[in-house]
Amino acid sequence: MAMSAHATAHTSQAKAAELPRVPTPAIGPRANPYLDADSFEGEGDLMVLNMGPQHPSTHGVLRLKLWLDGEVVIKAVPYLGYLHRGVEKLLEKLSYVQSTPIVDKNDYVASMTNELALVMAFEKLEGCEVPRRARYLRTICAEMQRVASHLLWLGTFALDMGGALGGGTTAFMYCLRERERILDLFEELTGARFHYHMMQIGGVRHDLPVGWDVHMKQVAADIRARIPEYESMLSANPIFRSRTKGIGRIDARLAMELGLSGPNLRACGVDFDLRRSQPYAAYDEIEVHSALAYEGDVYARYQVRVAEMYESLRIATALVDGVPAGPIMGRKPIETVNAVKPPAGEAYVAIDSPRGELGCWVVSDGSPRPYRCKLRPPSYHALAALPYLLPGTTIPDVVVILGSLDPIMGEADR
Amino acid sequence: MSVIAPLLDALRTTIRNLGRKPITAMHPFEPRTRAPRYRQSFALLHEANGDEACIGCKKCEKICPSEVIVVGTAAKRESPATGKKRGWADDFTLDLQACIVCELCVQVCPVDAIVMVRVPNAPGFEREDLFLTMKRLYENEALPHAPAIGSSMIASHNPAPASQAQAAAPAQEPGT
Amino acid sequence: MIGQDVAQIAHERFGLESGELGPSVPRERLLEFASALCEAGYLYLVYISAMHHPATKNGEAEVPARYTVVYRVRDLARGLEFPFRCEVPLGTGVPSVASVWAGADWQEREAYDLVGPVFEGHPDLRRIMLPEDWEGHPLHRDYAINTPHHPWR
Amino acid sequence: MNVLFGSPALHALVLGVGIVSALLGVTSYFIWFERKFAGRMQSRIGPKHVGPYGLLQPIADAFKLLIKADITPDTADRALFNLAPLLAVCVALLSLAVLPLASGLVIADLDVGVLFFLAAGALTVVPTWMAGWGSNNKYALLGGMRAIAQSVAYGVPLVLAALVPVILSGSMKLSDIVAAQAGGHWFALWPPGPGLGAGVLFVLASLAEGNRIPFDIPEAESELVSGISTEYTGMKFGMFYLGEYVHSLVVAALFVTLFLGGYDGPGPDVLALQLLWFVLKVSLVSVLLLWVRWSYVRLRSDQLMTLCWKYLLPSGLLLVAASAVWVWWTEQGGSR
Repeated sequence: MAMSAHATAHTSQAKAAELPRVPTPAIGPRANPYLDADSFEGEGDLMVLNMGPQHPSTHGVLRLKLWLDGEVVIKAVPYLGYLHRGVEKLLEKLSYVQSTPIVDKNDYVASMTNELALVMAFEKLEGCEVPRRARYLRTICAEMQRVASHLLWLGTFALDMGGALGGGTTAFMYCLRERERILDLFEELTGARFHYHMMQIGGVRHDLPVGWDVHMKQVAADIRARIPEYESMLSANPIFRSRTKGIGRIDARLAMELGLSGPNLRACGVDFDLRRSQPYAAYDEIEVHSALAYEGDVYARYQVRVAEMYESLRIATALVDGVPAGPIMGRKPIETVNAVKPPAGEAYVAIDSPRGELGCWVVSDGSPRPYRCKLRPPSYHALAALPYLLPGTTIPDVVVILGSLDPIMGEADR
Repeated sequence: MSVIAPLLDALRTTIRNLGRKPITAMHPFEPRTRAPRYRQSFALLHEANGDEACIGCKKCEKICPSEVIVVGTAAKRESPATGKKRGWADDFTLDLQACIVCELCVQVCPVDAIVMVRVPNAPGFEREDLFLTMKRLYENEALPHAPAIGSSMIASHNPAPASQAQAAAPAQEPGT
Repeated sequence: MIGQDVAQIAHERFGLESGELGPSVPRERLLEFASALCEAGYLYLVYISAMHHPATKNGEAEVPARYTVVYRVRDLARGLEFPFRCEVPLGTGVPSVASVWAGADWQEREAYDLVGPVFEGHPDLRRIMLPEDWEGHPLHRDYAINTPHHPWR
Repeated sequence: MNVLFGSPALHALVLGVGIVSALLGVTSYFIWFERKFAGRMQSRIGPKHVGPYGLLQPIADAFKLLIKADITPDTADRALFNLAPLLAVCVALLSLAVLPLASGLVIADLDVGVLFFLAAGALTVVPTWMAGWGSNNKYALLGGMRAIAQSVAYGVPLVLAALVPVILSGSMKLSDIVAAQAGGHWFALWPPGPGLGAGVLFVLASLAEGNRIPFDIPEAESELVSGISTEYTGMKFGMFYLGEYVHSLVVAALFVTLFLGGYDGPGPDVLALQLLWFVLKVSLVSVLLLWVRWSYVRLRSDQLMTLCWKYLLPSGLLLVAASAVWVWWTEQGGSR
């Protein structure tokens, strides 16, 4: 299990990209997202229900316009933009140096990975090398962030189906209890609990404090011991299973066309993981097993995320032992606002954030500000699946399906 | 039984947690211990000889992504302590309401004048309460501040061989 | 990794040269090109985005303002990516590829909303981020960051 | 009829006022206990600041709800909207009338006591639907729809479950049912099978019929915002809240009466001891219900219907048949 870091740390040879196992899917039956709800033939009229933007279960400020026949959804149209802050326009105005802390606020439960994607795109544009120590730190941070993000997801997901006055809250509190310890770790490392500003073009901003590795391993071991407890409340529970099995099923072909990624894609049986197919940071030095499920339903997505927590803890624990000595920055320190001036060009870099493929496409014209910087948020693509998933389900399922896709509106709306 | 057993399992988990110690932190009634690097509010520092450290170079004002820092640069004049001619800031304001706590201003400060303090700014009833004037920034100097000051941060970022030893064995941080 | 098989298809069937940024597909043949990609196994749509280039003067010749719509697709089974782009002058529509990849629907809506190119044949081309009565497209290069707008309701 | 104070009317008045006010007091501290209990279960502390151990929290809460703005939506049906919370509490309290707390300590010991509380239980849907319809809110409407479906469905297994002790004791009078269990012959324990099964069925069905947690599908915060009580503010909301907890306690009390021997317990038959036993049993059952409530997620509304019609109803019929067979067999064999 935990051999990888030690075994491969000496060799340091980039591992050849693995080829993923991907089904070759045909187009199956799909709900029609462009259905004309007025032409619905049934008894009486359809009720139009606006779910959100102020609704406890829309994970932020998503608005779903639902056409209901009784409680059955006939048509669903998501409306975004309630959290649109014009981040892409803002990135055109800010310099490369300034933009890192800004994207922290996009996916506010997994800030580390936001910074990582952006910074890696800038580094590719600039052509700067990242030292090995910085790459290790980046990987550890990203994996711990994944655990924190999945814990929050698990908690809110239980809340979605259990309600605020029942077992859902209990699972939620347990998850937050453990997540808090990861935030404590990040506080020790970066000085902040949510918006870290840890990554920096060329490396990382903060080196490991004394004793951090011991603390981290302790936290990882504790969380690993606690995850079975959450599972005991959910995984085998017949109520939970009946709420999630066969609900919100998405086939691999549709998932690919919509650009679903990360756990949402791997729950459809598509074994694609950017950490293995395009290893970045230190993932080329450690073996990554991506969790896989085949049903494509809500329960499969739940299984994948829970399995990913174990795997991320393993990766982070294995790496923290083998952090090599060396500098944490690969370029000269950033001391002015216009310190980074990449040559004209374009770059696209994608990483596997807790929610899936988080990409950054950046165009430079040689000035210290990006000419165009597009972020590819996985949540936006996941939400695009809603018009296909929701028709035919009932309101309780709407909440569960939405929760299972794990959207973060700050990231989808940008 | 495959239905009953998991249901009992959930009950067992909850009753087991009933016996665990609560983790509630009674903030703000009991102070929380914060990590040394914890960053909350800001302070301006004096030099050892009693001079104000800020030279009014406006680097922090320029790099601030949310444009919350405004520095008023004064004319160069002699320092009362050393007698050397140097730059001064005659005004320095920082609007905490819009600050995103990115620490970039600390990183770029060439004279280690601005630092982040570990103690949060006390909540206020007016917008002015979150507006740090130069006077309040110097008053904050007494508060425990994060170990990262501009020069030490830049030194740790330097990929030159000299800093490698430091990176491998980080020094004990103050204020732990 | 760039998919060389499609680069070959682009070269042989469409006569396009693809560098690091991918080929620039003429808008008349964009849909045909997208279908060919889909048939070649590139089922995964990574993103569609666009950028706006204002009119510039290149010496004597004036380069008119134009949109660049960029696409990136991926073959998950082989881990291959393929970017391509389509350049159109302002005021000209771009054919929608929503019939090829279902996910292009929202991607094109976003590109239209923020940058401005109109996608022809899109099933439901509405604004997605901004309110429906918003004026202008914020990611236009000439859209100043402090452009006044109606107060948000 | 056993009368403690002069005339039956005076008896009912004194006891009624006494028991209802005692119950309201108990309910508010039951809420305090639940918050502490759930808090500790979730690694939290629970109420802490108002009074020692947060003991004054229920009073502070009630006071807060009283001084909150009372909003009635413009489009609401004012009469229904304002009446619903009041009715919710009243209906929840109704079943108390036939509940024997100790030997002779009962407001009205009706000969058809079981029938009375079944009727009162069936009424709980009325305020719920009034709130759902009167709020003129789509979420409230959906909640009301669910409430009706649920109430109608779960009324059937509830009747079947209540029939089991009636058959076993041969009376619909609650004091007779308790008397039949005297000396430890609790129906939950003896005869083995039908009694305990019917007890579980009774609790499930009566909680579901009253749309109470953990079957609060008409409220379903995560789906319907707050369901029927979405538009309610201040004390009107507080009354729904109160009604909910009163109902939970009454259900526990009825369960104890029908299946756990009511006030029966070891020791001499003095009033104080009987009351103690009764309170003890009700507390135990309530804590058990709380434990279950804070451990499980919620079923979907249609799955709840499936549970009722496909599983609870047949098992209810089976239990009734089994208890009938038991009674017939004991009478035949004269095994007593």
